[in-house]
Amino acid sequence: MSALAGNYTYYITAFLLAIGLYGMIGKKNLLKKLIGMNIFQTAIFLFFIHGAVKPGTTVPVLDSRIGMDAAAYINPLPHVLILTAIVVSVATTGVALALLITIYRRYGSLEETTILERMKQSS
Amino acid sequence: MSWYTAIVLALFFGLLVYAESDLPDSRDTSAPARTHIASRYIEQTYADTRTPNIVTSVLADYRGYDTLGETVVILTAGLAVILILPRKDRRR
Amino acid sequence: MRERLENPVVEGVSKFLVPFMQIFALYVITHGHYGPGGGFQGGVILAASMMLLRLSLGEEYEHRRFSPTAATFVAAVGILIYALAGLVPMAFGGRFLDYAYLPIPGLSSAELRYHGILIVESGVGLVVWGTLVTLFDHLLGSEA
Amino acid sequence: MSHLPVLIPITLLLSAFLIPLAGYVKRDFAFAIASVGAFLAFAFSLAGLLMVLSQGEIRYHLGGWAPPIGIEYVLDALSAFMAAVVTLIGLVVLIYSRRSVLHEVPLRVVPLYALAMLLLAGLVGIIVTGDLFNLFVFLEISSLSAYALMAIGDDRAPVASFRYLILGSIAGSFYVLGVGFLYFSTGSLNMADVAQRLPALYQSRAVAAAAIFIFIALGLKMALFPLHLWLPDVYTYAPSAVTALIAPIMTKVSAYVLIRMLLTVFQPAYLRDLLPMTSIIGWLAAAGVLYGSVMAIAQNDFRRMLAYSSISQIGYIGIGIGLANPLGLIGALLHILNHAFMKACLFLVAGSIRFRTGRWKVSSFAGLGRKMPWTMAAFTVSALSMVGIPPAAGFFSKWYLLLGSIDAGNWFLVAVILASSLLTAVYFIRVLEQIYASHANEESAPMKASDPPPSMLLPTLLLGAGLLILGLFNSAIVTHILNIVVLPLHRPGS
Repeated sequence: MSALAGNYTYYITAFLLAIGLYGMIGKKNLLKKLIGMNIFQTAIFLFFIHGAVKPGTTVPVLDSRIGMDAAAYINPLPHVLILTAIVVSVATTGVALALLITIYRRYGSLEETTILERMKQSS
Repeated sequence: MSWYTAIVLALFFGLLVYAESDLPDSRDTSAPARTHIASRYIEQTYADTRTPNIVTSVLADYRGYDTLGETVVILTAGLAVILILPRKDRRR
Repeated sequence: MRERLENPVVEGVSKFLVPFMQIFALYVITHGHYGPGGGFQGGVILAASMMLLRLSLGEEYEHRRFSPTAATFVAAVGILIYALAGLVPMAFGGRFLDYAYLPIPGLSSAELRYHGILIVESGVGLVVWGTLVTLFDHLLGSEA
Repeated sequence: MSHLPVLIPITLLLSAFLIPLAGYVKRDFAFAIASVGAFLAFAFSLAGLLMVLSQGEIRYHLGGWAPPIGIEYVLDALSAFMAAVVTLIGLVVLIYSRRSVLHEVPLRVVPLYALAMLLLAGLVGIIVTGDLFNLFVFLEISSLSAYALMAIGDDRAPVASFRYLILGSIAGSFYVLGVGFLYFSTGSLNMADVAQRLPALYQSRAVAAAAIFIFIALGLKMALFPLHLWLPDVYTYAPSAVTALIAPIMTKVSAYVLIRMLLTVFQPAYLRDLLPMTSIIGWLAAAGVLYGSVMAIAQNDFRRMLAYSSISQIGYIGIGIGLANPLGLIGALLHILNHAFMKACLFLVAGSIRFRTGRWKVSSFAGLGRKMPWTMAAFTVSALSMVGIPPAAGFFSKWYLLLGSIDAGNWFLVAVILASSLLTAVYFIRVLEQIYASHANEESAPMKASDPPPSMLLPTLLLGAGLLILGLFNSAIVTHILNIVVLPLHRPGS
């Protein structure tokens, strides 16, 4: 059990990643695929941040009372990487929403099956 | 849920759980991720940049090029939406 | 939602709220050195204040004050600030994005980097602000 | 202290930033800035290639911080070679695109050229970087611009582009996950630093998972067989100039990253000897080669046929990587160069036909040989090169792949390469026969068609001639550039 206590978050992350992946490849509705993508990316953020946390340490902002001892602060690097990953996730979601709007205007639906039918009719 | 998505998910979840047992435990402070460059960032930040917030100094100075790329990602998203959904009232 | 809301309460509150949001956004951008904050978070708050105005006071009125083309212009200027903060040190003997070679007189290399970070964060704030307002306008404003 | 490694992406980025600003003044400035930026980037990457060949690799510490603290740019023989290929094809297709874009998407020229420059900047940023996470950032820049550029084509383009976006973001997230596993195991993000720390961790399961995730991500981006589902629709429905820009280089850059992982990060000792990764790549690629050629034969839409032939040609590159021996990898790298030229030329021909006649059905191409003589001449050269007939360049990369398979004693791959060359011949001869031999039938009613204007014709001919020149000078390319690249692959014994 002690092994589990140390990194139970990894298993929660694995579970969230599986849900996100299911949303992306299992679901037929395009908007649900997009939601699955967001769940997947958020799970990756959790994975990185969990790797940075050390018990008994504080926020990575230098504090004169604590000084410069590396053991007193959380590892700052995953936080930097995640800031970039969040920005990438927002940008991808923005472009995906723009695509969904054009698709909905042309085909009147976001269900993949309906869209494929209307494509066949129009061709 | 079709069978092949089930297989893909099972493989994916299995690989994750299989691999995560080797990742450093969050309580062990000698993990490579913490001792290698992270400690140097914490110790050098104030001497190099006078910025108490280590995340900002790493973000904008040590790995400033990442943030430039990140800002370009946002700009790409903006231009992409302009390209995909043009506005009618554009005078030019 | 894009026409004027004709609702005095909503208009009054949003007109009252927006200046404080924008000042707080500037605080968040510049406070990035000492606590959680920086260009991205501040830029998002700035964009949110613009969106609040667009939603409450209607698009026609708002587009005269801050039009979509101006938003793209702000984003392009912001990223050029960032690129210049990278290119200027190259002209003064440093490498790309090496703030210690910025030509600001009278500052030690650590203080130069401190100000370099501030310049870069404000550039990022402009980009995020301009781009998110453009996203909002185009996602909502484009007709078929 | 030369700034070359950073100058290549920066000129592309700067021109991308200037285009929206200049676009307010006059829309035509967009194309002017884009072509100047692409030309400068190509000039810098050529200068970089020459400098690397004479003085060895250039390492550039961004922000003045030495790795692993800061981000490092590495211009060695492999990355300089790839940067030159990508910027050259980008420049040539950009010049071609002016009239073709005005024909298909006239109103949205400013955002289109800005995104084209960002796409090239993203690809070049991936090639030159020596940092694992920085590679992800530029991967996303190129992917986002590709999603948008491909979404403005026919009415089915947004659906195809959305599917590409979902699969592309799965690939990007898998790559970040892989980098995360690597970072938490080794503690560093710099490629060279990770490579030093990995041998001690070869037994660790996290490193094995990292390799698998990164391999799946790159397989998806590279459209390696079973992960290629997004490619045919996207290449078919996108505007012709956009497909001509993306098809020849985007999948190749992912193949480059796979080679970089094999040679620099995970080292062949791990991916080839410890894990069966390279042999899996080889088998999947062999299946892809056959699948692509067979599917291409069944297509009547010229663009969809070229899309499936792209999948099979990427399979050749995959075979070269899968063999993981010096000759095989030389074949793969040479095929990256040759196929970039071939595929660019073919899609330019497709765009010219569509520009002049608005047609893309192969059955309606009758009589084009007489009406568009120069364009069809370029098509013939590329077709010969795709099939692998000397002196066109395509023959030599297949030749090295054959040598590599024989060297590895893998006779099945030899059979696959020869069989697929025949299959490629089948679908190209069908098109050639339609263009030259057959008279006008009911579908290709009398149409006035002539060669496209010079700004479109010259790039096409340039690429066609380039295929012959590359064929003649392939030995020079191999000895001077590629032999240096494949040095780490030599087994300690051989």
